[in-house]
Amino acid sequence: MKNKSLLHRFVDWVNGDVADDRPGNIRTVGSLPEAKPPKEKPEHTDPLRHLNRQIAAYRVSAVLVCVSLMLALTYTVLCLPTYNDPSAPTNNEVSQRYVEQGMEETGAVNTVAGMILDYRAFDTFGESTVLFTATAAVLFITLSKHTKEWTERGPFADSSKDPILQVVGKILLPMIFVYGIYVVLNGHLSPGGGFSGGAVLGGGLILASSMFGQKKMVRVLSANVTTGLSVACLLAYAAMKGYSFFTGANHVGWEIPKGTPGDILSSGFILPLNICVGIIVACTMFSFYSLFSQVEEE
Amino acid sequence: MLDLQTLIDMRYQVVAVILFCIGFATLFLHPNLIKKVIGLNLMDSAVFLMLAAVGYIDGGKAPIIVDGITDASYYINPVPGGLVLTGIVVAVSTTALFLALIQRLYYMYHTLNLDEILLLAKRSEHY
Amino acid sequence: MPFVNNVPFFSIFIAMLGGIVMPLIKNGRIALRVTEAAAAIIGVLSAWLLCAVVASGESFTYMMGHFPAPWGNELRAGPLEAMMALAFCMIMILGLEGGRRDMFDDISAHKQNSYCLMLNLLLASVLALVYTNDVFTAYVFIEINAISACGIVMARRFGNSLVAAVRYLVISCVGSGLFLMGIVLLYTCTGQLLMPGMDTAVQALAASGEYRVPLLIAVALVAVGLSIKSALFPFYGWLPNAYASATTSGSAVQAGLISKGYVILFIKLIYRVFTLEVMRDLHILQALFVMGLSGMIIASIRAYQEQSTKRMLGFSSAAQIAYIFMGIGLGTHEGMVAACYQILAHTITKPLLFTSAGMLIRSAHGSKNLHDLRGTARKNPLAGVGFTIGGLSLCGLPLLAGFAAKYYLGVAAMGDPKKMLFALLVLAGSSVLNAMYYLPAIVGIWFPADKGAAEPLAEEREDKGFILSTAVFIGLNIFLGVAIGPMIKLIELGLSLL
Amino acid sequence: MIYFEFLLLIFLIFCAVGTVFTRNLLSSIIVFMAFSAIMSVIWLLLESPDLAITEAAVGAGVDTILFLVTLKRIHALKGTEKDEK
Repeated sequence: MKNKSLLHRFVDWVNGDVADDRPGNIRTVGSLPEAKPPKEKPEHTDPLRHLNRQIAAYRVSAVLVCVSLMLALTYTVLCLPTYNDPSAPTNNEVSQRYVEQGMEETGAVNTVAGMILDYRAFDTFGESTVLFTATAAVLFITLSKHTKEWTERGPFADSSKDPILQVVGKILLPMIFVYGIYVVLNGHLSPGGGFSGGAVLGGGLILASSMFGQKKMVRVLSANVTTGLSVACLLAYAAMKGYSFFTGANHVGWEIPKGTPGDILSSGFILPLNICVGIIVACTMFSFYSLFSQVEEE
Repeated sequence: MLDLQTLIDMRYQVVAVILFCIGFATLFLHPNLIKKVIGLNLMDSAVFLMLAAVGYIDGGKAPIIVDGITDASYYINPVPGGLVLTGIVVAVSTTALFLALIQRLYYMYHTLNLDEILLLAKRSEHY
Repeated sequence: MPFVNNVPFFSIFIAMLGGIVMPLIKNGRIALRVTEAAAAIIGVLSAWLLCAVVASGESFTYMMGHFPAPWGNELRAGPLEAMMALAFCMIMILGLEGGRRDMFDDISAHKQNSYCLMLNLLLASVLALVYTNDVFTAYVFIEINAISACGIVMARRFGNSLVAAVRYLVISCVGSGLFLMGIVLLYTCTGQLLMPGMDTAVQALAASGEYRVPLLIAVALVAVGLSIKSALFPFYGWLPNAYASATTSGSAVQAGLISKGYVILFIKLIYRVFTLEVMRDLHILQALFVMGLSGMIIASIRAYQEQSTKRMLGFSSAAQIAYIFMGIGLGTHEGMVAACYQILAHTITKPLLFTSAGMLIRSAHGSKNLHDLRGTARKNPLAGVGFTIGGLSLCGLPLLAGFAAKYYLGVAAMGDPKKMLFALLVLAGSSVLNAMYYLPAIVGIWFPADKGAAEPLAEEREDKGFILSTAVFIGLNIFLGVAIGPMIKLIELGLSLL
Repeated sequence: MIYFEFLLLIFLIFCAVGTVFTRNLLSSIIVFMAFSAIMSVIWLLLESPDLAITEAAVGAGVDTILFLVTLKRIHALKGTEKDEK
C-alpha cells in the first residue's frame, strides 16, 4: 500500500479498503458492509448501550442543573424588589398610564381588557394564533381516513346513560352557557373577556358533548364547522386589528368612536374582538376534546 | 439577609421558585410523559405566580375602574395580569399538543415511558 | 412617515394570513402555491425595505397601534432585519421548490394543507422574532415557532418522527420556560417590556450595581433559553433527529429558518438591551464562547461518526450554530459581524445540502444510509453538484460562502489576544473535521461502489422546481463567497443601526 | 388573612409534590386539578379576577378533561377498564 500515490490511497480510504480497526471509526461512505462481517453484531447493540449511557449521563447532569437552578433562583428572588412595594420598578409610568388614561384612550372600564386588546393587541393576536396553530397541529396528528367512523362508533359516540351526569348536566348546562356569554360580552366592563369566557363556553360544549354523545354533537359542531368558525374569527380579528395598527402607525386618524365608558356598546373594537376571541377559544377547547376522543387505534 | 422576615415578605416569589424547580425537574427527569406534561404546567404556573405577585400592592383593588377613580395607587398594576392571561392560553395549547402526541406515541409503542420509547425507536431504526 | 415603513407589519400579517386561510384550501398543490406566493410577496417587500433603509441610512420603529414605546407593541426595522427577512423568504421558496416532490410523496394528501399552514406560521413567527421590539411578543412568537416546527417535524408520521417531535417539544418547552422566567425577572427589575425602555433601565442597574444578581440570572436565563432553542452545544441532542425525520423541504426550512430566528433575536437583545459591555461584565459572553468552541468540535465529531445522511447534516448544523455563538462570544463588534455572516452563509448552504441530499436519497430508492448513496450523483448530476458545492462551502473552499464566514471569524478572533489562540485552533480543527466527513461523502456520491457498471441516467422526468432552486442556491453561495466586501459593509451598517 | 395565604401556599406546594410523586396517573391528575383550583383562589387573593376565571375554566376544567380523555384512551387500550368492571 505504501507505493501507491496519494490520490489512490485517498480513493482506497473512501472505498473503505484501508484497514482500520479502531472502534467507531467506520466511514460509511466507504465501508462496504460485506468487507467487515465481524463488525456487524456489535454495530447493532452498540447504539443501544450508547443510548443507555447517554440517558444515565443526562439524568446526573439534569439533577445537578436542577439543584443549582433552585439555589440560584432562590437567592435571586431574595434580592428582588420586595413584594407589595409601591415604589418597585414595575409600578412606573407604564402601568400608571394604563390605569389613569386607559378609560378615555380605550373606552374600556376593565383595564386589563384595554391593555391586552388595545395597547398590547399584537401580543394577543399572536396568542390567538398560538391556539389556532395548536388546533391545526392536533388535527395534524389525529386526522386520518377513519376519523369519521370512529366518531360514529368510538367510546364517546353515544349519549351517556349515567343519570348523575344527565341530571346535573341539564341543570348546569344553561347556567354555564349564560355565564360564559355574559363574561365574553362584558369583557370590557367586568372581569373576564374573550379568553376566560371562551374557556367557560368551551367547557360547556365539552359537557354537552359528553352528555349527548359525539354522534349528535358532530351534527351541530363538526371539525369543519369549528375550524371554519376559528378561521372566520381570526380573519375578522386580523382585519380589525390590522386596520387599527395601520391607522395608528400612519397617524391617519379615522378613529373608532369609543362611546361612553361603562355602556355595553362602547370601547371601540374591544367588544367585537372579545366576541371573536371568545369564539376562537371555545371552538379550540371543544375541538381539542373532540379530536382527542377521535384518535383511532392502529 | 436570609432571615425569616424576608422569607415571609417574599412568600409568593419563594413558593413560585420552589414550584418552578419542581416543575423543571419533573419535565427534565421524570421518564413518564404524562408527568412531563404536568411538570410543564407546574413550571408555567410558577412563572405566572411570580409575575402576578410582582404587580400586587397591598390594599390595591382589581384594575377595574369604579366610580371614576383613576388614581394609579388605588389599583394594582394591570400589566402582569394581562401577561399571565396570555401565558395561560399559550400553556394550554402546548399541553394539548403534547397530550395528542402522547396518545399517538402510546398507540405505536404501548408505553408512556420516554426512555423505553427512545430505546424502541432506536431498535426499530437498526433492525 | 414613508409608506415603505409599513413593510414589517405587512410581512408578518401576510405570512399569518397565509397560514390562517390554509384550512380553507383543500388541495395540497394550491396550498403550496399560496405559501410560495406569500413568501414571494414578502421577499419583494423586504427587498424594497432593504433598499429604502440602506438609502436613508437609518432604522425606524413602527407602532403597532396608536400608542408609542413603553405602552404599545412596537416593531423595529433596519438594514440587518430587512436583509434577514429577505434571506428567510428566499430560503422558504427555494427549500419548498427543491423538496416539492418529496413533500407530495411523504405527506398524505389530506394533510398537505396543514403542512403548508405550519410553514406559513413558521415564517410569520420567524419574521416577528426578527422585527419585534418587545420581549413579551418575542415569547409569544417563540411558542408559535415551537408548535409549528413540531408540526413540521411530525408531518411524516412515522414512529421515529413522532419520537423526534416529542423530544423536540420537551426541549423547546424547557427553553421557552427558561426564557419566560428570564423576561419575568427582567421585568421585575426594570418594569419595562419594550426594548428601548428596558435598555436604559438595564444600563442604570448595571452602573449602580443594584439588583446585580437578578440581572445576572435574568440575562443568563434568556441566554440559556435561546441557546437551547437554537441548539447550541450541550443542548443539541434533539436537532439531528428532528431534521432527519422531517420531509426534505421541512428539513431545509428548519435548517435555514428556525435556529437562525432565535440567534437574531439574541443578537438584537444583546445590542438593544444588554449591550456587549454588560454581557462581558456578567461573564456570559465567555460562557457562550466556551460552549461555542466545544460545540464546534464535538458536534463535528458526532457528524463524522454518523451513518445516516440527514442526521450527519443535522450534526453539521449543530456545529455551524456553534460557530455563530463562538462569534458572538468573542464579544467584539467584529465577532458580531462575523457571526451575522456565518448566519447568512449557513442559512443558504444547509438548505441546499438538504434538498440535494433529498434528491440523492430518492435516487438511492429512499435509503438514508450514506453508503447507499454511492454513485447516485451520476443518476442525478444536478443534485450531486448541489451537494458538492454545499459540502465544499462548509469545508471552507475559497470563493464559496462558508469560506468567507470562516475567514471573517478568524479575522475577528485575531482582535482578542486572549481568545485568539483557542478560537483559531478550534476553527482549524473543526474545518479539518468538516472536510473529513464531507469530502468522503462527496467523493462517494460521484463514484459507484462497483467501478465498472455505468448506471443509467435519470429515469425520472425533470423537476423544474429543483433545477431552479439548486441553481439559485449555488448562485447565492458563490455571491456570498465573492461579494464579501459589500456584504460586510451592509452587515456593519445593519449592526450599527440595530 | 396572611395565615390563609400561608395555608394556600403550603397547600400549593403539597399538591405540586403530590402530583409529581403519586404513582397512579389518575390520582396525579386529580391532585393537579386541586392545584389549579387553589391557584385560582390565589389569583383572587392577588386581586386578579380575570385570571381567577381563566384559571378555573382552563386549569381546573379543560386541562383536566384533556388529561382524563388521554388517560381514558390509553387505559382503554390496556384493558384495565374491563378489569375494573
